[in-house]
Amino acid sequence: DQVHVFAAASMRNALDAVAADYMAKSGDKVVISYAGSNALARQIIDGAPADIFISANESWMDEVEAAGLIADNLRRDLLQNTLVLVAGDPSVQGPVDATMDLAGMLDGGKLAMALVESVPAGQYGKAALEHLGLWQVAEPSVAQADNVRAALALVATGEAPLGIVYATDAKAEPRVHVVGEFPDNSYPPATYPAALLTESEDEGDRAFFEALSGEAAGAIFAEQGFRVVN
Amino acid sequence: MPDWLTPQQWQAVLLSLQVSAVAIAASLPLGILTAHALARWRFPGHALLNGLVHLPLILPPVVTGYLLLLGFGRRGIFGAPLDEWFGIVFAFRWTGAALAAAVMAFPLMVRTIRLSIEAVDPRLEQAAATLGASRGAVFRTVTLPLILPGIIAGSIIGFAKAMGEFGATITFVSNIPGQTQTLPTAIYTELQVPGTEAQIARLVAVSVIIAMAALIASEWLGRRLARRLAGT
Amino acid sequence: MPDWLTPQQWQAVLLSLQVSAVAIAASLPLGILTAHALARWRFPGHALLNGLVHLPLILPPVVTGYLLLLGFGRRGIFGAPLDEWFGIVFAFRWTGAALAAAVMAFPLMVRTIRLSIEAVDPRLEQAAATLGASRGAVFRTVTLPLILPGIIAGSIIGFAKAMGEFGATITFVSNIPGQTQTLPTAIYTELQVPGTEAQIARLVAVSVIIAMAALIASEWLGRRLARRLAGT
Amino acid sequence: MTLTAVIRQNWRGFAMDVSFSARPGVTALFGRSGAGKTTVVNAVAGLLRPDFARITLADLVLSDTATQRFLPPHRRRIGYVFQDARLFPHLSVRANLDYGRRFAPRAERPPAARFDEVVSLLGIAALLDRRPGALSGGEKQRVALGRAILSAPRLLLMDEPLAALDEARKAAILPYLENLRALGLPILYVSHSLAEITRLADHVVMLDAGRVAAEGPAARVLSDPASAAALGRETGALLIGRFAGIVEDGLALLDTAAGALHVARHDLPPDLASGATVRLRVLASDVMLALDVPQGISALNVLAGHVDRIDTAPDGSVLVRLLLATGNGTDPTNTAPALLSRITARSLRQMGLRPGQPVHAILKSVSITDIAARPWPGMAS
Amino acid sequence: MTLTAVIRQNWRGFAMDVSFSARPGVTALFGRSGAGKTTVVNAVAGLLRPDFARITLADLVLSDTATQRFLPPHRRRIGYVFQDARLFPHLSVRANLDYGRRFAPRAERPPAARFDEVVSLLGIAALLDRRPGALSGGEKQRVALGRAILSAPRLLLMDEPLAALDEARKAAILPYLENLRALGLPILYVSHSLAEITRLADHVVMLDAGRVAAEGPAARVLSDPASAAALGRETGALLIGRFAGIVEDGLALLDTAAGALHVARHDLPPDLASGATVRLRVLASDVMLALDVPQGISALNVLAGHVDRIDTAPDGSVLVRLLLATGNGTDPTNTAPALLSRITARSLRQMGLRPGQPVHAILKSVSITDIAARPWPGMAS
Ligand SMILES: Nc1ncnc2c1ncn2[C@@H]1O[C@H](COP(=O)(O)OP(=O)(O)OP(=O)(O)O)[C@@H](O)[C@H]1O
Ligand SMILES: Nc1ncnc2c1ncn2[C@@H]1O[C@H](COP(=O)(O)OP(=O)(O)OP(=O)(O)O)[C@@H](O)[C@H]1O
Ligand code: MOO
Ligand SMILES: [Mg+2]
Ligand SMILES: [Mg+2]
Repeated sequence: DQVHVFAAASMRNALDAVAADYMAKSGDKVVISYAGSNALARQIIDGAPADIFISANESWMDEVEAAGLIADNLRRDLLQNTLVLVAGDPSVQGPVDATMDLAGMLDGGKLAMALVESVPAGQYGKAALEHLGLWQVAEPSVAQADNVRAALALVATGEAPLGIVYATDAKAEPRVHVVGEFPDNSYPPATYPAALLTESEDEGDRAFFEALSGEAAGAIFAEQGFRVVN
Repeated sequence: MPDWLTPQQWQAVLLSLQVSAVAIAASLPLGILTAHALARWRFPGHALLNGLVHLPLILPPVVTGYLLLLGFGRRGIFGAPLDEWFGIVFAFRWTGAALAAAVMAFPLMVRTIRLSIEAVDPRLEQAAATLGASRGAVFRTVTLPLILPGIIAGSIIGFAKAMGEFGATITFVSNIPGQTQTLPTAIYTELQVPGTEAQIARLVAVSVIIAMAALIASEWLGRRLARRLAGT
Repeated sequence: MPDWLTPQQWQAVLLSLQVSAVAIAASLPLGILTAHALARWRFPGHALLNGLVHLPLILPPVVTGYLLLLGFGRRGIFGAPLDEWFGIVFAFRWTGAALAAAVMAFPLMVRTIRLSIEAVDPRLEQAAATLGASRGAVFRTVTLPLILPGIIAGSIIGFAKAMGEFGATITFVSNIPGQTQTLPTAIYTELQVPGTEAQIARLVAVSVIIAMAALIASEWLGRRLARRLAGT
Repeated sequence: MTLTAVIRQNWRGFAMDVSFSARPGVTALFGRSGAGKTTVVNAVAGLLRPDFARITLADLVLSDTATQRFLPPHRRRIGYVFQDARLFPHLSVRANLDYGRRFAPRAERPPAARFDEVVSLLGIAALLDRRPGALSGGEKQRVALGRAILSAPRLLLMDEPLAALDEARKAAILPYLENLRALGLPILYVSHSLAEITRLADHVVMLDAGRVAAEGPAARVLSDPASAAALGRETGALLIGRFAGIVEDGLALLDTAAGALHVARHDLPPDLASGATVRLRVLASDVMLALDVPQGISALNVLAGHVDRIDTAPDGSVLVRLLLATGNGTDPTNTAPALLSRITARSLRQMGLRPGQPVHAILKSVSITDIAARPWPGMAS
Repeated sequence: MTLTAVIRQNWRGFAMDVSFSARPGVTALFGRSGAGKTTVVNAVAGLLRPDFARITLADLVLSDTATQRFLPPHRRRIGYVFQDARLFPHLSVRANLDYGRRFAPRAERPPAARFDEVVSLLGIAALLDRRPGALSGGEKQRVALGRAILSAPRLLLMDEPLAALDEARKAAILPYLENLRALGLPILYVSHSLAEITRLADHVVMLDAGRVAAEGPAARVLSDPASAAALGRETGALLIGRFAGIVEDGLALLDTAAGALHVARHDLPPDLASGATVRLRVLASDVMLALDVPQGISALNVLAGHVDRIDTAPDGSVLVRLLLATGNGTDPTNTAPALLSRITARSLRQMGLRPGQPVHAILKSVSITDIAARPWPGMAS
């Protein structure tokens, strides 16, 4: 009767809209738990009553899959996000590429990112900077936040002049502006895989899972700044 | 209910109240017992018990949450037998949120109560013993009434902590609206996406109002008790 | 140092110790003052102060972290003038981590100390006054020594909390290895990636050992003080 | 039911080594401040575990360090009036008084009438609904006394229970404590006041710096010229007699082994039965000596006897012990009745007193102030 | 420096309304348990803010509810010996004794020799390095006494400071307290013990249920037959005289307005100067009456006088007030010397006493037990 979705917290705005739209159309009820992908994955492995899992990265989805909790062939890459460089000061302009004068733009300030070893946005950001040959310059100045949203807040409050966040986040924060997108090839695709879990028992679960890849959902995701896979 | 919170958020407020109240009420007897043991008994393992009680304070809440998941999750070493034999399930239920809140509030409660037990003049307990009161009776009739202010203080600080508890809860029982989504996890959800400052402010205001009400009530109670003890 | 922790992790351990110790030492005087005001003075705004002190307990730590950022960040309402006039900067410094730890530990410290002030027999303070001691002298020479066990208990519980504090710290000063990366942040970082259970266990073990040592030391001190007061 | 106690305890600067026994009736612990009185009482109560102790009540072992037996305080059934009152601050005066009741065996619980009696005797009826916090010093002490008495104890320990009370209140309570002796329990009574001890004690244990300096029946220890140093101005003798009845104008007649004595009627309990045993304390300084029977003086009591012994005190005063000619009264202790008289060396010389000389002792009736009327278990055996 | 106090306080079940003043010297607050003594002392100390109070020391206002002035306790410079000792548990005995010193003005701080003197007088030298927790009741009280005295106060408040002490210790401390009078401060002294009050008090305020029942110079209040009801057996008279010197064999001679009196030498302070003023209390029950001068008795003191007044007490005993024939001594108060004698109604009848009749009072020298030798500020004005 109810669809239980465990979803990465950063998807909240988009996924809430998708779910509201779906519920209005189908009459089914969708209940979404937002938390860090890592916490959700561990909970699912421990037997959480989730029907659908949407992770912000591949590795935690891999863990869940390894635990044998994904229904056959029902894992798919749902969305991709774009990594952008943001600044609080509107005069900061750039192309975001290997020629960028990162040190000059920082001017002794910090570069806000999500945790570079553990949170996907941070990992992608680090990969991108490495690819552009800027990591050496950036590393001493990186301030790693708990999550993308916190990194964004550091820029929004003027604490850090620059930050690396997802395009989806930058879009919703009026106090920052996008300096530029990182080149697509500079980091691995920031993919959000979704999976129908073995826990799911009825058609409703499956219907919502399919709806996530549907057109209506795709429109909403795109509007929020995501790139829809397929 | 005013519509400046969504129904789901109101639900989280009510659940938080329920979870915190149940967590404190249910753990209070054990808290008093533990405080008494730590304050007045000498036994091997005293330091160990003391350490164990403080553990949730020392560890990052998320770690406590994971340990709870390992211990009291559906497949946990205590969780599985509890479910099988008594049908008690914590995993992903509000009871689990209460367990997490209780565990996190426990060290605060015990510390506070213990301090007030240590402040009880042992000569009064001796007087009670000479009048025929057994250890248990002394505790019930003398120690317990005298530490009432400490118990109230401990419960309130525990309640406040339970109302604010987030890391262990979301890690242990996740953030399921209507079932395990408490006020702090609701705030967390808002915090994850930009542009939700107003919502967050409202939720925080509700938190603060509830906690202030509890604090004022406890101050009032405490002052009444103090006046009674002074005899005037 | 054994190599079962990376050098960076050892650094986090040391930084955690430093941050917690400084946080408690620096906030203790204010904590004692606040506890005394709440316990013994009647003034308008009593309830407000009490509420304010408890706020970090009630709010999810992340919210406290954001509020700190707003207040004590480089552009914060207190942060900006502090920087400009005194050159005191908290943002992205270990001092900021200490501030966050102090704020989070404050309610626990104050509650504990306040309770022990309330347990001091006011008749002893009266006796000191008749002997010529002013309010301040009474506090210094009678109240303060008598609440030493409470101050120790409050400091230890505050220290333990500071050692475990994570949410407010990472939000306020983020996670800069060698500058603001504390033990709990290190643990949190490990928690984010799969397959790091062994590392996490080691870090947790270090946490627990430090906290246990502090607890045992405080128990020992407390017992010594109690014996002195009993006069035997 | 006899209490026996051997207690040894060493603290820095204080060593205790005492051994005594207390039969039913009142055993007074008497000694200077710091002599160890409270320590003894605490050991008996089980609040202190001394280095060495063997304490028994009848055949019940209370403490025995040799066999490691130690009956916990709450199973000793003691009523302990503490030197500091130790009232329960959270309970009303009434609840304090009732506290011990609920723990007493049902059959032994004092009836409600007893409660009312104790309350009115102690003058605390108006305080019943108050909390102890703001009681006066004496009020606290009275409530503590009532609390111990109402707990139906098998053993009463009283540590200076009347020290904080005024004379009038003491005078009202003392007869009541006397009556407690009828319960047949051993009562350990700590006091600095010789008047109280004379009044109440059957047996006296004098403590000095942690040791027993003198021990024995009250009449002997207190009348012993050897105790004079410890008692100072309070030295005197105990006489035992029977109440013979009221003569007119407020005078009562007592038959003692030394002859008839007149005392003020109001010094005796109002409901004293004719023939009741009575004892009285006559201070050495209240006894004058005369060679002939004096005439026309206001003193009604002149007893004949002879000088037994003359001691000169270090301070130069003289203590004369008289053995009295036996009258028609009987002393249950069957010892010759004696009196002590303290006189000056000049009087001694002027009167030319020497042992064996016949002499008259002159007592003002009203100077016989300490009179105890009561059953006499301690003396009977 | 005079203390004046008007205090009104209402509590449920207790109403206080007193007004009195205390000049330099000792003013005794005397009254039954619960009469309000501690309440008065607390109001003077500033620990209680009564409903109404006007309390001044010389021209310094301590409390005045009318003008809302209230000097905080620490600026009153009082030395308060509490009924409960209230020692600081975290400080050693030495530090307790020293506590007040540091707050006293530098010039008034008692010198080290004073400290040693007080310590040895109180017998607490062995306790200096201990903490108060495990002291005996009397030891605590002695330390509290020392602590107050050593704080260099301008006003001493003592709430039953000697209640927990044995007679010997009291006897040692009393002369010292007497000497404190030489400091010229007002001392408020609460006690139940008439002996202490006789010894120390210049002025007596008798409290009864929150009111002043009698107030005045000690000699008058304590010798007043009207006080007999309150004093009971302790009724007596005060005589004032001069120390005339030592006669042989341990006797001293005092010149009083009523004639020469012999007292035991050891009852007087050892270093008493010839001519020093001395006062002594003679209990009514210690005075025998004789129509003729008796012969061959051990009493050395026989004073001539005549019956002034005869009162029959409610208990049937008779209180006779004698006016003594004036001897060669002088009484600084210039009132005719009087004695009280308590006799039985039978003696009254047998002797046929009536007012105006000549009579002899017989006092055993050694029964004059309360002797105070000291400067006499209270009586001088
Ligand atoms: N726990 C203890 N440690 C060290 N000394 C102690 C302890 N308890 C009592 N004493 C000492 O033992 C002695 C006897 O104490 P106790 O209380 O028995 O005296 P007491 O006879 O009751 O005196 P008081 O009449 O003053 O109450 C005192 O000198 C006291 O200081
Ligand atoms: N705060 C208070 N509230 C109500 N009643 C009080 C308060 N303080 C004292 N009393 C009452 O006032 C009366 C006088 O008390 P106080 O302590 O002055 O007596 P006291 O003369 O010192 O007696 P004691 O000799 O027993 O110490 C007592 O009946 C007491 O119970
Ligand atoms: O869900 Mo996340 O917020 O980037 O892990
Ligand atoms: Mg004692
Ligand atoms: Mg009093």
